[in-house]
Amino acid sequence: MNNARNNLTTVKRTELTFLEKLYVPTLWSGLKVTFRHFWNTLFRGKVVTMEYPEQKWTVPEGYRGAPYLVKDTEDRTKCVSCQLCEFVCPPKAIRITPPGPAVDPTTGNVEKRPKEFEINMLRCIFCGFCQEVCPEEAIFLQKDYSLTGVSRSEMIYDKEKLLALGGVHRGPIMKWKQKADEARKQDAFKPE
Amino acid sequence: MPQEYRLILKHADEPGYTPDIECYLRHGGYESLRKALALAPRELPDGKRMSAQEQIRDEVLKSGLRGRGGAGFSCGLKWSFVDRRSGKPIYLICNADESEPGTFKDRQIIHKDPHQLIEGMVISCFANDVKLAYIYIRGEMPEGAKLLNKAIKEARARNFLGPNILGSGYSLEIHVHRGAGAYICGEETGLIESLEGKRAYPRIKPPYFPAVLGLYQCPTIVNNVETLAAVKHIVAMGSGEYAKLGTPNNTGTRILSLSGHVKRPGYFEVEVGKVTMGELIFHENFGGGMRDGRKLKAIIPGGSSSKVFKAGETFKLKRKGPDGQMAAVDVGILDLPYDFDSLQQAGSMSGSGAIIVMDDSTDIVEALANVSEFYAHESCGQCTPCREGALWMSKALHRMTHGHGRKADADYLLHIAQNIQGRTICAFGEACAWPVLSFVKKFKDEFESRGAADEARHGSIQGATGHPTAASPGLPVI
Amino acid sequence: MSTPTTAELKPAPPPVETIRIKVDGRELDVPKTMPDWQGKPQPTTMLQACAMAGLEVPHYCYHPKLPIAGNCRMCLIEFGTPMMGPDRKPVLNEDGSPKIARSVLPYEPDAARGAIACATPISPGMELYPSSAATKQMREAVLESLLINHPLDCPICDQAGECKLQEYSVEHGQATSRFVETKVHKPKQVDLGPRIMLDDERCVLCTRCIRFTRDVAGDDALGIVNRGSYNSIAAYPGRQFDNNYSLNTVDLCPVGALTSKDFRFQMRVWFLKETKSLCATCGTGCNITAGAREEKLLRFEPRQNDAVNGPWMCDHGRLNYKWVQREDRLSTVISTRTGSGTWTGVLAEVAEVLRNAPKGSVAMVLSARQTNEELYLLNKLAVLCGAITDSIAREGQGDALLVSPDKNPNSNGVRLTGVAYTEMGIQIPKIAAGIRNGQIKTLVVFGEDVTRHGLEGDVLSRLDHLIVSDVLPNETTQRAHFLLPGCAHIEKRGTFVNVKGRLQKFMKAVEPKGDARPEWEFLGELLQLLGRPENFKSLEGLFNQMAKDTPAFAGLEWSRIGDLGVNVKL
Amino acid sequence: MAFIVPAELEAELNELVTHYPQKRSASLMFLHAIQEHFGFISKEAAEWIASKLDLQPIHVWELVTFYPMFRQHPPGRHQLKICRTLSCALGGAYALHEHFCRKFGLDPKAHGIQTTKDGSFSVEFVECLAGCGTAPVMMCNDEFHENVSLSKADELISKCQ
Repeated sequence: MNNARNNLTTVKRTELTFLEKLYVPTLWSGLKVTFRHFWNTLFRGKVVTMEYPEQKWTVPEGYRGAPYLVKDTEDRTKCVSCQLCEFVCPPKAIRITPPGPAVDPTTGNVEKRPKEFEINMLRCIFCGFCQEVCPEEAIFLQKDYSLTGVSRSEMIYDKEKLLALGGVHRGPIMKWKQKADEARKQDAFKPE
Repeated sequence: MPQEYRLILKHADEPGYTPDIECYLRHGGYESLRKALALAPRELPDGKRMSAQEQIRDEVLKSGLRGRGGAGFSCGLKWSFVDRRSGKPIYLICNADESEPGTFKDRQIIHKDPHQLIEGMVISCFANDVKLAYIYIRGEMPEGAKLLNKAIKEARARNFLGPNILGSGYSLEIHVHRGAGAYICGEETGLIESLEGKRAYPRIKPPYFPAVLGLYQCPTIVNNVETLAAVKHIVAMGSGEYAKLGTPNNTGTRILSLSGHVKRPGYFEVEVGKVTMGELIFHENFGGGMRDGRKLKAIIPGGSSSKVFKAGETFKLKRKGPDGQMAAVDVGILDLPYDFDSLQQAGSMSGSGAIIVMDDSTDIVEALANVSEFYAHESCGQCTPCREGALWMSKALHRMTHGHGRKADADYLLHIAQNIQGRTICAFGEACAWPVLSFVKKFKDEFESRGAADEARHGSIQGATGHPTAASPGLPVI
Repeated sequence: MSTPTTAELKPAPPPVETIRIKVDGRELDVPKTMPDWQGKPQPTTMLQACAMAGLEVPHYCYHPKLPIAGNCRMCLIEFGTPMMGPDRKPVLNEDGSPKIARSVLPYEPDAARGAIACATPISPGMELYPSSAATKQMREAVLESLLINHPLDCPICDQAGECKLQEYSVEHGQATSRFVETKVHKPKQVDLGPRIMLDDERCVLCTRCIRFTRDVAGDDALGIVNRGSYNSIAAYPGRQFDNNYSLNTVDLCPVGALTSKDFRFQMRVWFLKETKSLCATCGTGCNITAGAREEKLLRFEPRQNDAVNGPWMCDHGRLNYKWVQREDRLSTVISTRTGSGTWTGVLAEVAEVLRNAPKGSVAMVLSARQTNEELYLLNKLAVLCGAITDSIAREGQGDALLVSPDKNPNSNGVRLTGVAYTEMGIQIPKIAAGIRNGQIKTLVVFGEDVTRHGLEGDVLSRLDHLIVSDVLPNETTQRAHFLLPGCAHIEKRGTFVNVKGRLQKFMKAVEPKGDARPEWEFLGELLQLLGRPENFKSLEGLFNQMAKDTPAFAGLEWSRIGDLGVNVKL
Repeated sequence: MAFIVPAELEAELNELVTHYPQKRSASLMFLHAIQEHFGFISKEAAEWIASKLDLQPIHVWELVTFYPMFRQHPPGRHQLKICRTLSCALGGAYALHEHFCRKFGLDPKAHGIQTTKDGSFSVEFVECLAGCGTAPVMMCNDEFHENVSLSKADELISKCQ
């Protein structure tokens, strides 16, 4: 404790010089930027703004836009309602209603789908935790950044909307299908 | 000149020798039983009295008889562990579940001379105050079970069995119980569970040592067929005479089962330790050398669960030198005396006395895959390492023998096997791990080159194949 | 008599014989024997010794309340025993301490040999190494084996979050598996019985379920079929696993092989708010943990209390929670006289009625499902009004394990608080007669449908005032002039006394619906309106006050009851 | 289909029970006897045994599925069991198995039990039959055959037919 206190050093704030106190040079350097853009736009045709929303910005790779649900290449919802995203979501924007015990036997041994999946886009902070935590690669932050609506309830996206916006994920992971195929090939026990 | 010494199988292969009781009696049968029952209590110098039973037990201990089933544990010591104060009945079970691959000696005794086994059993039961004994015979020997049942009936008719045997006041019942195709029933606690009508799951020890908590939670003795037959001869000739056979600490005779690529496979009864491995394989009195002029490649010395020997191996054995001091001597594999201790010192075991010989045409990977499939099929599945590991090894070897090996598979197999041995409820863990450990360690180049060749052909694979031949053939689907 | 917690204060037990051992190098004296699953003394095991040293040995098949199986091999630990010379005397180190022989494989003296801690007894001088590198390696290997054929379907597995396979994999497992073969596939979604679903692929074959149902529940319904790696838990084809204790196997299952059909897929366990409560289905008073999310009850699980239910509870009690949040649940306070719908208004009216009621014109039927505190206040009210009180006995089928034939959770509370002295329901005919002959004009009913217990509709219609408090609608509540919506016990705090005289408290798991309030709250207000201001501000205060006034509870305080309750003198 | 155990068999079974201090022990012998008589263990048979020995049906079912000798489905009239373990494999058991399979039009790669369409033969690999010295060995129903060459195998088939 003592040691730490003895080690404290006081950093003195540097006094501003007379010129700096005038603020005029700083103002001037700022205006220089403004004038440069003014000049470039007016005479050299270099445009730095765009006419949104007619024109839209192309977002770079890895941009974190709105999270949507995806389907696999066989048109099945990838989400199995494990609720990890709901758990990890910092602003608590995700809300999942897990299903009852209804099973869809056509999908191998996946036994679970979300009955309802809602993301409150007003709460979402686009942090990407949901995508990172998802064990099924079922939710991705996509490039959508312009989310609008006329009411709060409209900004709560439900499962249908999220799936429609999310599209198809062409990733190679089809683990449930592989599991079912593997089981069918086995001698000793076959499902169905 | 090395030759057989026939004690137990003395008459078995004689022309005209039949398994019925008349024939057995003609050859001096049940004389040892009469002798045992007639033993009078002996006064000891310290004034204590030694009952007839104690005398027989003492004889068996002094004879140095070691169990012929696999572990080679002293029979007399095993009997001495039996809890005789519990007040519970003591049971004796004859382990005739001969299922170690390579072994077929008990079959000879049961089929050719069943009364010898019965006599040995009655004496052993008498010595241990057993009133009820079972012969647990493997299911695959229906003929043997019939013969034994017949023999028991005959013996009962002549009062060698049943109430008040030969007027001695001692009563005994023996029943034949048939297994149904499970190797694990050879493990004594697994056998006991099976005899109780359950799945043959070996019991945890402690606390379920058969000598204390065996069949129906009563003290129980489980002995191999050959061991019990030997008891008869110990009583007949006395422990001193018996101990003169064989070599010190490896007394008596043993029936060895020789199979594989030799000219003359078969069973041979020899004095323990008097014959070397090389003589067994090459001498004309025994194996007669390799088939088709091939060269020796590997020997499995004591049933498929024992560790394999590679041709040309040498071992450091402790031997008494000319000066009487113990010294380490280099012994080649063919000069290895076939006894319990030498094989153990050589890093393997004599197990059930089953020698499987492989010549240089043998694909060692295929051979191990065959053995591993056996153990994957026979694992009872009670405890984790063996349940999962046995099939895992079998799957990996199946993959290797089906053209999808990897160079790394040698270490992969060692890794699995090392995690099984010593971690399971019963010795099956070792039984399934040892072949893999020894085959892979001693023939590592073959495993690696095969894997490397496959990789060169396919590129490195990640679990490409299934296991299309189920490791449990005929496994029921429910 | 000043300390009623007598059951806890037994005379000091005789000194126990101990064994000195070392755990991870630390010397420790442990008792020579410890109770086994049935409570009989057995030699202390390595696992128990490690627990005493504060080290948890991971395990799957071992359960303190089940016979030992020793099949999972997860609890393997390295150990050493004092070395013995040929003269059977301990070999000593140079410093005079006994030399320890580490357990090694007999045929490979460099490799450590483990012993299963769950079944191996300790011996004097033994050293246990539950944290050694060899022990760690054994655990890693067993976990690898368990995981190679596991489906790894945690995202859809209900056990995720409370799964021992997950927990141990993180704690003791290795990051990667070498397994490259195909997995063994086994039956999934096996319908074992009306309440249980089985997934054989997830099963680690610890056989806890088999041992439980065979040795505890006495219904030998489960077994293992097939062999080796294909071993699968199963009931006999066509036979239902449906005994009244079957759901305990779901709790016992260390993985997600056995799941409750009722709770399956309803909610991930990490979202559940867990509350210590009691089962109110019968007089046994099994301790439970209630799981709820956002005021929705989702499951009951037993909470271990060896004085009452051990770690078990019956299926009937476990599933007996759905009525609490039924749609038609009473949630509005009603006075049919003025049509008032507020607590202040209705309570004032009720107070008015009771104040003006002549002595002997009031009767009360109070349920043995109310808490002690409520019964205490109601009894006070009864004394104030000079009312005749009684309760309703509820007899049913019991069993040898946990289910009590007394279907009231608090019959003893009714007796101890003085609502009914001996036989419950003995006064009901007297009350009926009183109403018929016009002597009784006001009836207060708490938590019972009296029309089914001797006070039929035509009797009730003779009353001037019928004051009813209940949770669910019934004929009595329909006839009520004043309806005071109460709470199920899971929605409030309080205490019950079970059939064996154990006083146990319970906590509030969910909020009541609508206007419904804990009865003790509005009863306190009612007494105040009747000019008997009470001192308590909280349930704790109320309990402490009751304990002072009630001989059976003398000396008790809320803070001293503890989670497992105390015995009181009946 | 009603499951009826003939009186003689039942008497034999009743005698078996007396061999053991505990009834349950007889279950393996019961299964053998029932299988010998009916050819396989049906569900009804398992239930019958269970009730006879005061057991739960699952106890019997545990055994039927554990011990490979017990069948849940009727096998062929002649059951050929070929030992596939090491000594026999070295002695040519795989060729023998393949020979049988080709003869009967069965899959030579399958190790488990396969029955011909007409139900006359079933072929399967079994583990060690304890006849390693006379490899390859096999069993035809309860008969043990040693040194089974391919020609000997053909003889065996024709004898069965």
